[in-house]
Amino acid sequence: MARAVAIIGVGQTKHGRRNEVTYPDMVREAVQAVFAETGLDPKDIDGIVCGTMPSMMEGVALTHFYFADALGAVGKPMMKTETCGTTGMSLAHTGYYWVASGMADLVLVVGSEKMYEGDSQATMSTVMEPFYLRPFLTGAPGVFSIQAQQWMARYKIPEEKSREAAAKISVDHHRDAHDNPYAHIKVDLTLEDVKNSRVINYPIRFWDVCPNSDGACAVIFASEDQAKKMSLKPAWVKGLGFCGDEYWYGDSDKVAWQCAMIAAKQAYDLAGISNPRRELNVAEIYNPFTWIEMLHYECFGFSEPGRACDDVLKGVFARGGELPCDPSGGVLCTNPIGATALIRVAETALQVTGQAGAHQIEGAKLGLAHGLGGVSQFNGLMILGSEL
Amino acid sequence: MVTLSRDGKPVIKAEALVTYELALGPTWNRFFEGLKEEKILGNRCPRCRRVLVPARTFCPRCFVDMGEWLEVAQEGELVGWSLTEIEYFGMPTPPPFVTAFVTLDGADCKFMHLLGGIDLSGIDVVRKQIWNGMRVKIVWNEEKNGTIMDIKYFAPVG
Amino acid sequence: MNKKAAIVEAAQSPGTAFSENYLDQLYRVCREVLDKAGLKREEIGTVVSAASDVFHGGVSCANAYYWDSGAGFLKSGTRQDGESLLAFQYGVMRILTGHYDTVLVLGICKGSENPENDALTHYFADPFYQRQVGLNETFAAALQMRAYMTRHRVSEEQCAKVVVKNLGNALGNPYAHLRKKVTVEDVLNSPRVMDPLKKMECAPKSDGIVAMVLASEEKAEKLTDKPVWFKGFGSSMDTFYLGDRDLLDGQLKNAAQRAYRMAGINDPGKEIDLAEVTEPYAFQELLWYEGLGFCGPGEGGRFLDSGATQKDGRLPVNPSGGVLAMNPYVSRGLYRLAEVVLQIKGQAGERQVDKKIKTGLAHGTHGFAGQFHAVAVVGTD
Amino acid sequence: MTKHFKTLKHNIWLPYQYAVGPVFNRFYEGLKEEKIWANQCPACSKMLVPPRSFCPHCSVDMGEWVEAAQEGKIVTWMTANEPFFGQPVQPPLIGALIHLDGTDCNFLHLVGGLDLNDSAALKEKIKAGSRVRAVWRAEKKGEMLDIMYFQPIS
Repeated sequence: MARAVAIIGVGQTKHGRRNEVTYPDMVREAVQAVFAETGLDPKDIDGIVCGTMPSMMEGVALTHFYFADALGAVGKPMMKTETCGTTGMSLAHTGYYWVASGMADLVLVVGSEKMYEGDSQATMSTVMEPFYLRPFLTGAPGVFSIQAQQWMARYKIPEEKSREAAAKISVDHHRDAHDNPYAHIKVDLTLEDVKNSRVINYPIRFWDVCPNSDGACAVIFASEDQAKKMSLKPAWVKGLGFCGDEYWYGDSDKVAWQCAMIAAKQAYDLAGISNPRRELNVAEIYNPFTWIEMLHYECFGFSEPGRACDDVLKGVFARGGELPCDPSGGVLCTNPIGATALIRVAETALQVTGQAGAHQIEGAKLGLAHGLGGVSQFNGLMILGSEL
Repeated sequence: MVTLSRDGKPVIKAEALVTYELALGPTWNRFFEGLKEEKILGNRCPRCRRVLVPARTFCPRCFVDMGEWLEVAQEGELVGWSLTEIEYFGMPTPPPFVTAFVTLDGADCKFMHLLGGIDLSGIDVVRKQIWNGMRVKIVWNEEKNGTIMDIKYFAPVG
Repeated sequence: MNKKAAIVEAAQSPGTAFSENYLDQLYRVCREVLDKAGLKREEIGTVVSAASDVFHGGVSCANAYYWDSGAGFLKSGTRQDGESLLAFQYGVMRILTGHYDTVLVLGICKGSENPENDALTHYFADPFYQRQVGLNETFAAALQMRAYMTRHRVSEEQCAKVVVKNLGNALGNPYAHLRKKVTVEDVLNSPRVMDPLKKMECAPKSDGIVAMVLASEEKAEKLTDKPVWFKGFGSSMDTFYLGDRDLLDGQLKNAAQRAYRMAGINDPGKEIDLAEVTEPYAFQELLWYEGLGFCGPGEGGRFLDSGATQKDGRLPVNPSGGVLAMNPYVSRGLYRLAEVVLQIKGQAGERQVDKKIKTGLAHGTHGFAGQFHAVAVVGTD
Repeated sequence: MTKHFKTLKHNIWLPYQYAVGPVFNRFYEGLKEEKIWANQCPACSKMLVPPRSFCPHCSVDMGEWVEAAQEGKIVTWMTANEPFFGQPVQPPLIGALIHLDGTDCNFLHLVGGLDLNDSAALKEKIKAGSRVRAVWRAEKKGEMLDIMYFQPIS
């Protein structure tokens, strides 16, 4: 395998409605946080990777020009990675490969989004081409509601049961978010609150859906030499995977979802994981919708096909359960899209290095971070561990 | 000019409008010509034998040119649907509407359009009228422009 | 870990507006490069593409839309936004780690589907300051050209000669968008759209899809008897606001030095045999000669006059016709590299230069007045 | 231009609401009072205009606010002769980088207040080093064009 690579520090902004600062200033907040955390400064950095959602979302095209100063990128090599919702994970992959290839020793990776500056639903409809799909697919909830229905139909999951499990996920995550100082939405909900909330796209209701957030996340990737030189707790990259489906939403099976399964297998193979449910201690699943989180439990081998609801209801994935998922509150509580999957990576790094604070999963040594994107089309993963 | 956002912070409001012009190419062209004649055209991959609709130039999996063109059925099975009631900026289809995800008889992929001919006044009303697994058929608009909206919608059969 | 990476094959589409659907055209170029390399789609390890959402027909999340056409079904992949040479860098990175033995690298832009490039570059500007003053790429380039003329006494004739050279070279390039014989007078008499820039000194808006197969050393030697080896890469970013920068002493020097250091090049003027540079505005080719170290500061005009960069010169620059002859905005950097590869392989047809090319350089730039530069060095050993 | 093949035209039409933040907000407030604010980097001492929240060179928070001079000299300029997308005013127009006295960067704005069709006069008055002074719009909106343009002074 390639050179060993570690994450040696992460920085996040406070996520939420951030109309009080300009976009570059918000990006800089995350950059300053990771420099404060690691004791490094811009002159130590060999390269910078940044990314967001499409320019249509930002209202500024090719934002790396605009953010150059805020990133401390002046005079530095840069890359800009964007793959839709998976952007944050693809950013982490770029940072990883830059270091693993030997072309850089310290790479700063930054993902960001200011969703209150644009119109996320209107932007999402521009992801659909105008010949065929654009008039029918209404942003992410429409896409995912259809996927959720297919999943329930395939495995004959009673609607009531999946509703109950989805509601439990929502209640748990929103409670967990209280322990995450950076989370956006922190509320105390009951199962009834979720089940009686407004329908967005059936069966998905208001509390099954992630919010719009402003926020940024910064992560520093380091070579083995650099990581060992610094007195920081490194989270080692043990494996990574990425896989993409056809663009045409009707072409592939979104239930026994090959692109999710293949991406996971790539990561597990590199990390030497054969039984993810037993070997992983924590996972940060990209869960913009409660049902989609359950679908991923199955595709990633945490649950048998069609059995994720049962496992959720048994508490397998709750804090204190067998494999806690999204102890940070996940995407369901915080969603600055271009940063979202990178936050999954950052949170996993905090967990496996024992630095997650109030939402720490005790003894976590091996964790999985996930990103989802495209027209429910891309899955990307990164496995992080406390040991080289 | 600076105005205040809903939470009282200074913001600059703006709208961006840019126009793009996309080449249809022969495959979309033939598919849309078919719609004008009330035909749904698909084509078959010579390697994996799947029938894809709308018709394609190449098979995404086998990465070879598609083969024989054929007309697929105008009836099929509803496999997913979604009711949209909330309007957002610049939405191409005014709500409420139901998006239908349908396997047309004889096709090896799913096709997407609207579902109509039903009462759309709220999710509870809609749920009583449609369900996954039900049969639906294509209803055509009288006036054809060679676009995807030449199809009016899918309607329940019977 | 793989020690080396090579470009095995390259394929490109022509710059004139093509009537085919963009996805189909991308599929054809991918097919062509895979067939040339003798690879099936299934055999490609990973796909690294470059595209930009605003320069992408108004379909955002570009990589989602073209995933199938780019041979991506059930593959690992990623996308670079902006400068397409970065997709090459990333492809090389993926090979060097040993995770993949082959990478398909794509640069994608169908300019004929987009509004004027400057309607889009206007959105590079921040909404608070530069956008309110109307800044776009040509606006910024015109300011840069005037500064160049003022400080270094570069003449309008020298700038016009770049157009004469490059469009003349394009006559031998069947893929070029603009192919015509022009004189210095033609250029100087073309409308002064954004003075001092004349219309003919500004690159057109072109279609252009380019694909390359990269491979590890072991694999490359199986796939081709003429591998073109990766030797060095460098990039550098400048400050955002135009007024904060010295427009004539930008980041190209930094980017080039990084690439030269990696490639072990000490005297680029002597060791580089051929270069393809990104010159969306004629005078920039002269300025980039300086940044690349082909001549000293302020000497770009005289370097051109010396004839060194002509097709039969000591250091031919843009024998393909460059970006002035063809400007698929996003993929233009990767086109430069594809042209260098063809020259090194001796497969450049009518535009093949009349000497052996051992080491070639490809340059890409994006942003106002060259805010960002990338330089790739490749060669026969 | 009409194409010889079939195409589909479509619009991307999207709304934005850009957060201004305290620095630009104060700068815009200054424009309303016919003041051009700048601020200084505590590390490199550079005086930057418009003011910033942080120094692009040193990455540190900016320090003291100072009113910049409304006069300076032209560093470089261009003339737009045809209409273009996003034009601030109807062309012909002159865009310029102007070095305001006492600052350490160049300020992007327009040059005007003279007959733009009189090329001899332009050649005479618009040069690198020509002195210019800000001319204010009567009705202020708190935006860049509250300064109408910079006019050459003899």
